[in-house]
Amino acid sequence: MDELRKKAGELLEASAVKVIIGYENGSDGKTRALFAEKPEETARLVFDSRCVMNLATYVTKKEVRNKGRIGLVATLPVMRAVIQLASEHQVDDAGLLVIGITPESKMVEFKDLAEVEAFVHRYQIEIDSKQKEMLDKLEKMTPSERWDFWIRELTPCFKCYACRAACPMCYCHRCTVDFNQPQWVPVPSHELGNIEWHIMRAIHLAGRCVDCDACYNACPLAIPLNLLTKRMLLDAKEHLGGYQPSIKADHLMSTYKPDDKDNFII
Amino acid sequence: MNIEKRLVRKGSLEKLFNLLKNNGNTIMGPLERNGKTRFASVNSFRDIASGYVQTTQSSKEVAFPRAEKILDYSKNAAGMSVKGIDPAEIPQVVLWGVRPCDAMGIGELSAIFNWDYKDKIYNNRLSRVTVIGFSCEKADEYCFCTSVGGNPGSTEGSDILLTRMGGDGDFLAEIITGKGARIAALSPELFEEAGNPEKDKFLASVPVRFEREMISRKLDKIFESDEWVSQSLKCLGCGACAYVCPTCACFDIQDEAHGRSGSRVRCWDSCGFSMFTLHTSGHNPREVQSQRWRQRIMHKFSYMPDRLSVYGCTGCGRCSRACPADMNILEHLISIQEAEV
Amino acid sequence: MADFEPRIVAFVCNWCTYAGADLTGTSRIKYASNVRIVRFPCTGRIDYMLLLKAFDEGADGIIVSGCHPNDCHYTSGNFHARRRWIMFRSLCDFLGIDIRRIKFSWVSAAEGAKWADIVNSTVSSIRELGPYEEYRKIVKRPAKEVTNG
Amino acid sequence: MTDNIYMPYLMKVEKITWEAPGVRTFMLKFINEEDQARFDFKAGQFGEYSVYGSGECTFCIASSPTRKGYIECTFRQTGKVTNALAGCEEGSIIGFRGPYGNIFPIDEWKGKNLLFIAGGIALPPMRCVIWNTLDLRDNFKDITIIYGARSVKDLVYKHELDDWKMRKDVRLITTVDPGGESPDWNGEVGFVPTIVEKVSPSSENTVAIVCGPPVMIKYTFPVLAKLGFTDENIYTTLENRMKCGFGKCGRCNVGKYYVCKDGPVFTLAQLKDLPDEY
Repeated sequence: MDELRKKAGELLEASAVKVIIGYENGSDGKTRALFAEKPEETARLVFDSRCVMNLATYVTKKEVRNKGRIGLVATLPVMRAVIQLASEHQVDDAGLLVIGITPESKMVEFKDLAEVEAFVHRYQIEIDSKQKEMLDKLEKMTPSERWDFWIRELTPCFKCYACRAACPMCYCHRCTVDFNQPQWVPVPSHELGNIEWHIMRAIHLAGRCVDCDACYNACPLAIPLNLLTKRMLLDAKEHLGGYQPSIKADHLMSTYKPDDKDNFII
Repeated sequence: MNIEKRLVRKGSLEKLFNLLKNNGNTIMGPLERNGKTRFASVNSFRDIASGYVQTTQSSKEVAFPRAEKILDYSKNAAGMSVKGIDPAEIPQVVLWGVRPCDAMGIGELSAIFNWDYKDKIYNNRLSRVTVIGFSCEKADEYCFCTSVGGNPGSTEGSDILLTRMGGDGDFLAEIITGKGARIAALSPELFEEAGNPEKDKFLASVPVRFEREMISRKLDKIFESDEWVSQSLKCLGCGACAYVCPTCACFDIQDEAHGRSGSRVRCWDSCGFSMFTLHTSGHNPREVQSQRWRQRIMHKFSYMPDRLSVYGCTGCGRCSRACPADMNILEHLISIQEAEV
Repeated sequence: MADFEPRIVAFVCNWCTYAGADLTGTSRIKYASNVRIVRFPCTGRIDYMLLLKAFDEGADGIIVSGCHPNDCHYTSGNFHARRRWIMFRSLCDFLGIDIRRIKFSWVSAAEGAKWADIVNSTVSSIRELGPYEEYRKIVKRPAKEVTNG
Repeated sequence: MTDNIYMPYLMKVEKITWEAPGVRTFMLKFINEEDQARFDFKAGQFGEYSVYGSGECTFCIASSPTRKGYIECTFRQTGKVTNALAGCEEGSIIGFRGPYGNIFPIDEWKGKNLLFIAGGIALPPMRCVIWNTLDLRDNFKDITIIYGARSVKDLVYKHELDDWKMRKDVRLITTVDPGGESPDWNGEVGFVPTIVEKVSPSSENTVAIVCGPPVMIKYTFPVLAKLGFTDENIYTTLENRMKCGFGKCGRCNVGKYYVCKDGPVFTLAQLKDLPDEY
């Protein structure tokens, strides 16, 4: 942690970055985002297992970008998100410097995003065993049971869009649900509006989701909506060969293979 | 009317619940799912959540649902037929397990719906609601009702307020309104002589953290302050705070069409969304999140007191608990109080 | 269920399946009349939201059809579409949407008979499944009450 | 169903006039005669117009309250609802609820000169008050109208502009932005603020009413100040996004004001008291 604070302080001191985005202690034993603009503010940086928010969501925010080059404290999922954003031309080396935290909680320095990418590629995206268990359990249900499960889970959703706001990949200035010509998804948060919103969200994240669970952690009602993106992730793996966020590679869903396999087209 | 004090045995609570239920009331109470609590129709007394400091969602939905039909239309050969909602379809509701801050919130919500034009749809719903409040035995660091005119045992807004006397004790029932009295009259034997117990000693302690009048005065001077940007940098721009808030009343009106018929629906909206004020031309009066965060605070602590003579905050702390970015309203209010001008 | 006539919406590409369906007609092959065909320039244009909208508006079954692989008028539209179908279909299945009601097929301009077969078999299988009540329930449920009931 | 404020009056589209590209005027008549008899409004007020199935949108009533039996609205086809309105034909039925908002204080203007300055699609909110004052012509002194649009084809109410031009009791100056003139254009060429400066109307015993796009308004106010208009004698309207129209939905809240209740008509003096969120 001292190493992290020191590094962050030096970067600000040297004006290598204008703002460091990291974690600080928040309410009720939680951590929250810290935007340190002065070297002395880096003393508030903390890092431990409570730091699960995906800070990459801030690097596309206008008011944060206005500050100048960003130094981002990034765990593995955050780094993945950064690389995905880079591949979608949302961030670049001029605007962002990554201060990495390895899965072993060690600080690691990167010269540029290419190095971050190389680091990210050392790890596969793995769905944790508890979530996998839940997915399997759902898999074993009949379609009707699954439908009832989802209607029950999604009914409380009041469409605050915290899932969208917390997701680093949801950076569109105007989301499809905010368009009304045509109005694809009903605005009110009734069952139909909710299920269509969550289908749309999951599909738009297919091949892009970095499985950081930011959406689930953000949900004030703890709806397990990350199961949807996890299912997409497994499908991508199973049917389309899987994916890793990569700065230059084609995106899973904007490319194809002539021999993609399906078992349902007649 | 004078508040009448009675004793309700802990074992009688379920009887009271069943009595109300059998009397044709829909009972809305806190139900838990995935560790979060919200008010929904309760079938059995056993399903009611307990042990919560405050429910995740407020009870405002009982009078201001997140999506409610305001009219139906259908196009036919003869032209157009439009039908409003029939008040008779609105159920009689007993709101069970409401905290005093939520009960107080009903008054603030009503102030919005009743200044100038009196919103009939809202009032129709509210008039069919009886509020059974439960005092707070415990509080957490997010609670600040005492800073905004409430307290953990406040009777404001409740028809009956129940205060648990000691850990597993019986309840002191305060019968506050005519509606409350009608409930008590349903089964007088459940409401025993109470004597005069010292209610305060059973209540949670919530320290006063700021003075709301001072916040209000300060807000007049810091509209242009950088404070808004620094407070809201971490704000993600979602609507969680507004949707869990007991007093947030912003709404949208949407048409839902299916073929030649459909309905017009009033549904929740939030000033925190970038789309909220966006003009068709592309011009947006509140373009960035700091302006929208400022609007939220100004509306609750400056505009509402100015215009409606009530504040728009009950100190329930829900917005802070629900915020995915840990925007803590109490912290921000204190820093506004302390801001230099 | 005897008097149940399934409503089927078919989303087809202009160049192959639409032409194929045309051939079915000009060849005077008889097939079920339950299908409403919506013509698109290419399967690549058939947004998954359109399929959901068909269910919203009361469809009991859906057919999505276009050119065989390597036959796309725009070279690769159907390859892109196939990837999306794979993901979308699986997501629907995961949500419990009845994917037996969504049929995907390749029908070329020369396969008039195949088109008739697909429509007929879809109609008969949907007839067996009955109206899609599960989905209709969430569409029709009025928003008048407190919706968190 | 008068106690459900959300319930619109059913209106029949009696007549459609094409004003400019994408801009139409609807003449609307009440389907129900009782509604017609009860209905009353004043210049400056607005309403919510709805196409069932598409939603509601907000614009002013563009006809004068002195013309009874109908109302008119003029809109440009841009969003979801205006597009749906554009799909209406003569005879179509739409919804209208209102009138909402405050009014132009024309009673206070009696005995004064009036200067109307409008740009583009902002003439409609002013047309209401222009006709209202013209119909009560004797109450006012000089009436001057300066109206500009991007190009000749974008000028709305072309026939009425001709009428006003012919009238002896109105001074009308029309202008188009540089490059927007047609070969036979005989009006002014130049942006509205420039033309106001050129025309240089006297501020003596005069109120100015300014409606237009934000940028036009922004540059016109200083010109008026230079001409000696006080902030209390300059009126404008705010066009915030609205949903309910009666101070509940929160959308048009600017500072402690609700544009739908305290506006849409504001004096410049009031505007200066508002945070810059409109």
